[in-house]
Amino acid sequence: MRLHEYQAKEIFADAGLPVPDADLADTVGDAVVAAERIGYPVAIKAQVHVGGRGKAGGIELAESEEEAREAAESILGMDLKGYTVNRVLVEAAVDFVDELYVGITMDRGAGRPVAMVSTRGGVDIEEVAAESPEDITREGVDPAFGLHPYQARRAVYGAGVAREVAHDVAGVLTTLYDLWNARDATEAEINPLMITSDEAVVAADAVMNVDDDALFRQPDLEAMETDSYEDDLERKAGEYGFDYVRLDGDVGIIGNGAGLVMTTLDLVDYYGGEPANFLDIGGGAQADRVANALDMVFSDPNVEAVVFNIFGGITRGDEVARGINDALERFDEIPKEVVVRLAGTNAEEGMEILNTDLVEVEGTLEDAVRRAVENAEEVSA
Amino acid sequence: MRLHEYQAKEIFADAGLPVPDADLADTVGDAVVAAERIGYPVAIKAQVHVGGRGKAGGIELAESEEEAREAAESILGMDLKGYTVNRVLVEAAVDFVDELYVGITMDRGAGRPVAMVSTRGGVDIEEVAAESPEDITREGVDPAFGLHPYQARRAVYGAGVAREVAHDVAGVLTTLYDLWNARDATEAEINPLMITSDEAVVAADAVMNVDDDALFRQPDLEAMETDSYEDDLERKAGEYGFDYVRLDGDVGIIGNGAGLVMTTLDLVDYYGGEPANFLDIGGGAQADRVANALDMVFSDPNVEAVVFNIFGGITRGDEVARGINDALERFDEIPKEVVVRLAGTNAEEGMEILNTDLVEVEGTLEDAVRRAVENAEEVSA
Amino acid sequence: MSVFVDGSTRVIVQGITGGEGKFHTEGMIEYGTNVVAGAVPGRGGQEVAGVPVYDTVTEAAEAEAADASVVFVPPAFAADALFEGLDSPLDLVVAITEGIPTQDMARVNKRLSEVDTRLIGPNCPGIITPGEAKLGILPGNVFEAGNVGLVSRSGTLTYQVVSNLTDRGLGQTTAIGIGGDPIIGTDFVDALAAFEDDPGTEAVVMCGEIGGEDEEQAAEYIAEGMSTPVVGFIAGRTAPPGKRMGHAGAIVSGSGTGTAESKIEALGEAGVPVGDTPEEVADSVEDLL
Amino acid sequence: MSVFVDGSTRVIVQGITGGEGKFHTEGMIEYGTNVVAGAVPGRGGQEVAGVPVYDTVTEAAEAEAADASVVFVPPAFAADALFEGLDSPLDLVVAITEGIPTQDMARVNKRLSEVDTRLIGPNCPGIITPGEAKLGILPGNVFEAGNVGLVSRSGTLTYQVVSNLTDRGLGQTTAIGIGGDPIIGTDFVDALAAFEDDPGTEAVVMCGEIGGEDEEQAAEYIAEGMSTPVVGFIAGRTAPPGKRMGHAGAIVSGSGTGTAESKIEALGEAGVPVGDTPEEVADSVEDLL
Repeated sequence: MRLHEYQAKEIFADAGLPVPDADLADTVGDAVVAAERIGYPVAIKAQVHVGGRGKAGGIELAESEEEAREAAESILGMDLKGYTVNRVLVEAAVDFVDELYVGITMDRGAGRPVAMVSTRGGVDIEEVAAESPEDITREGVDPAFGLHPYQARRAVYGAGVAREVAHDVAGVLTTLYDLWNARDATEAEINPLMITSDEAVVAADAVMNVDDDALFRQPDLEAMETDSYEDDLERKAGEYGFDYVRLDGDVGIIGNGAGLVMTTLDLVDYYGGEPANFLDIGGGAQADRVANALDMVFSDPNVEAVVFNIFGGITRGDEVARGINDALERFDEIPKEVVVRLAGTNAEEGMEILNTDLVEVEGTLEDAVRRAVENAEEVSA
Repeated sequence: MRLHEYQAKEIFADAGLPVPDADLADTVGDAVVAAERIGYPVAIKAQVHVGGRGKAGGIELAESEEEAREAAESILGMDLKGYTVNRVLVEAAVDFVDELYVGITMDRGAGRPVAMVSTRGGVDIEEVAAESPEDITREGVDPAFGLHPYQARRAVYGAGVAREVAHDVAGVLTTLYDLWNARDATEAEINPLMITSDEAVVAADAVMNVDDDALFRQPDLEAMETDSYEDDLERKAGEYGFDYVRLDGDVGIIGNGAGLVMTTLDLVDYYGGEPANFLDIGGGAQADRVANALDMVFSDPNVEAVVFNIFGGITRGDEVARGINDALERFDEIPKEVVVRLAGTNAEEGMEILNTDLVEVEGTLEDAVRRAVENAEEVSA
Repeated sequence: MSVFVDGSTRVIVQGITGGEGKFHTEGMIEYGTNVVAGAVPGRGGQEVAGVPVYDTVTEAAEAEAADASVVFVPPAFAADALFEGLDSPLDLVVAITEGIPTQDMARVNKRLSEVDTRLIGPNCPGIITPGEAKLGILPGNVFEAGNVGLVSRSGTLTYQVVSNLTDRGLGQTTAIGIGGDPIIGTDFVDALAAFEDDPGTEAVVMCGEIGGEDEEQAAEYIAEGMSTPVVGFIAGRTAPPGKRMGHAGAIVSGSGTGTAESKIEALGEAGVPVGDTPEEVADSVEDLL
Repeated sequence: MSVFVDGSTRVIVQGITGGEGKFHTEGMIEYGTNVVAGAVPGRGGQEVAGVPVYDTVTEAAEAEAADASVVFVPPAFAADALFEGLDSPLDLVVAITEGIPTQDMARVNKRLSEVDTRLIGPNCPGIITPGEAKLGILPGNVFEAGNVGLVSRSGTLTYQVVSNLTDRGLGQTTAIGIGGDPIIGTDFVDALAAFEDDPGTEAVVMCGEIGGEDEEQAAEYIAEGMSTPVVGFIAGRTAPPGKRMGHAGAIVSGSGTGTAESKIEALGEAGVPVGDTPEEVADSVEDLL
């Protein structure tokens, strides 16, 4: 789960991290009121989950009421890489002399957290990591102990942070780790962490992504509003409880198990088709889950053909077959041709049960994918 | 630092541990008011740092207002093993079917905390530990992780706690560890942890001792009133910042460094004398510390002779000598004969500086102790 | 021959009284697995699927001389169950549970570095030595005893690839689902090393997927002179960057690491044939044997 | 010969800018110790007692090729300083600081089990190899080079016993104050083993005191066949149970463990002569050599 900047900043501020004075606004009027209260200059920042908001026009600086109004008018309601901006954060602009990067994430290779500091803040840190990794100092964290203060200092001094602000920056890093740890974050970043001319540190931006698997013990975060779904279909998948990713192709794909569904996508591509989505219905296959999955792919206007590939371990082929029959019988006319392949537990029973008036049946994964790719080509032709 | 039962119970209750309804009272009237509010039966318990309070008459049960008054009258103001009882805890008496022991302490040999559970609660646990150690289950705790829930369960089931209450008792142990850890305790114990007929658990007593070296980060505990000094001399030593222990003999002992002072005590005993105290003035030896130390031993009416033994490392013999001179020159008559032995840094200069009208000087530890023992014998003779 | 488990492995089921635990315990017993005990706090003295239940893993392990456990404990309590398994006299803990918070697994990972017990998973289908024992939820009927070792980050993809092998009579020594999470116990290198040491394993199939660098490390291990031949498969060639493909571990980061291309290339450089389809994997294995 | 430190030991002082740190750094340098750097956050680039200061121990250790540190950091920050020392390329960390919370030391102790670096202390006077180097606050003029090893839980008692030795011309290889706290790094057994391995050490004096079971463990180690002869001394024979005698570690528990009697008896059974007075200790050493 990805928090908005304003949400992350609230959490950061509660933990004692220095954030600029700011108000959230969802109308131009409120934005101007906020700017007047805070005093100019202010930054007006679109609250959507898009990287490079600044370059895309989602952040503007305002020196006066008029500029604040103009900025809010231009940003509120704008479309930013597919997201509609419904809210802006109006924030005191920081007069900085230096920009740092500090962040905590999970080092997957080492299987432990890592704390990072760089004096190259304010730019895309992944680019820095790729081009000059030596510009980022890293401290692996023993999660049983947490980030030791000496590690924070070593990272900060090692990165070449000015000695005058090093103590405060190390303190920010320690607090950020504690927050990351306490809130089950996957990432917690401040980029840039601004250094002002009077040697204060200010978190000018704030990123916090939270482990979905840990939301059960972060009820206040779970309750936060987010718009991390890119479109209505992904939102719908979230409601259905599916792992779903929308792609650009026309072959709808339903399967069980992430690896097998990915493989099905790859085979669609291998046989010359274009996958329209990744949809993992998971273990088990009650009729309503099957129906929901079909509803998902049929709802995608790009989909021209569907392949339904189940390898039963826990999932039983006969149950899936009944679910498919039930779901498709509800249609007067089945929207798109569905090719079904069942294997594993009770697959043979399933094949017999399947109503071949409603679906096409194939015996192997390869054949099923090829058939679906052909179906899609026929429709497009 | 040793907390009173009522203080420990407040802390336990704040952490969610189940403690009986109780009020603190320092007059008989208040005790009766408390008993009436709580309802009978109540236990009326002396709040002094004495083991075996019950046997010594410091705890009484009251079934009525009259009994409560009588109990409060008998306990308030009583002398309990040298302590005057100024306060009682009036507490709802728990109707129990079973008594357990749960505790956390530092396992010095292993250098890590240990959690302990026993079904032999309500008795002196050190006796149980000495006589049938197998009756106490122990879980060594990795302090980086803390007490894992499974360890609490393993200790509880391993001790043979009834399955019906095992979950709750394990929860108490986990909370107790967290408290022990968060409050820098050296010991945290509940003995007995009572099990009621309806399978509730109640902390009928509460012990919490806190690491003196950690009080700097436990300001609320440091601010708590205690009477852990056995007498006025020990309280005085605390104010002076000395490590001081009062003993029964008549040879007053002042020295620097715990091991050397202990050795001086041992030598007094070895040469047939009886040490009156342990007093470590620590490193350095400003004149006022020397004066305070002499004041300490002179204030002990049992003291008949004094040995002042300094081996200078950081401490300089000349400074100590000046301190001794200054301190003793204030007296018209020096209360007890003081034998001084200086060794180590600047010892020779010190020996020269010492005013031999005021003190006796010896060259070795053994001679100094022998002389002091003789002095004490002469006075007693 | 086999790796990690065989017919003599004495198995505890942690969480045996839950729906999944009970169901799969029955499945494991039916397959012939030597399930000797269950462990569920507060349920000591009961019996499930004919197996005695103990309150703690330590008690179960000692009473029944067990040497492995399978964990079906729900995610919120799973890390504690893993710590418990790792602190008991067991050689192997297999964690089936899906959805354990990653930070919990980082702590478990730290503990793993201190003990000798092996962890497989979490979020994995388990491990099976066909005809001898299965620890987990794998459908036993897909597998057949033979001389091919298999290690995979995925569940159903494993079944798919195994069925392509079995259909041609290419049986398996042991198949290991190592799990799709970002932090897991046994990784590809561990499994490859074990298969290399197993005289019964004459070829190994390794099914990787996007995300992380485990496959690249495995390629390095193979290139350094692994004696047993390996055939590879990588799922997720068509996955777009930044999107999590089901598994928490299956994500191509925005900066381009963890891609299928990188993994396929690394394996290729190590001399590992990488199949474009599960059928091609079976083809390659057949060629090798 | 010597153990742990000698004239070539390159020493960092953690907390060199504090009053104690500066004072004793000067003392160490005056004694001839090879102090190469100080480490104090925010003080990098400064110089103290002619020695360059770095912001971190790692930086200091790398820049000056140091192999040991002495810690004078105040108690509230000392545990972090110890973690830092243990996480730097050093062989030895000597913690002089008194009053470190015991729970902090339990965490440090856990970390110690994971690293190869040796810790001496805390709450100790340090270690000295007479004529070569001293790391800590010991008064150098009391010591003299020779063939007796000394290990002690106490500070000034060490000086007393050493002076009894030196007065008779019994010099020392190395003297180690291991510290009086309940949880310490190097213990008696560690020190005895090191002295046993040192060809220059022909006898060892071990000064114990009440509290804990370190002396009993040392007696066990000696009884198992330590080749170098040992003479013992135990302070606190007259200490009453339940009273803390200065050192946090020096307390006879109410249940009777940690008594001087138990320690003297254990050493006696191991064939170790235990002196009633420091003079007797020197007598025994003289007899042995």
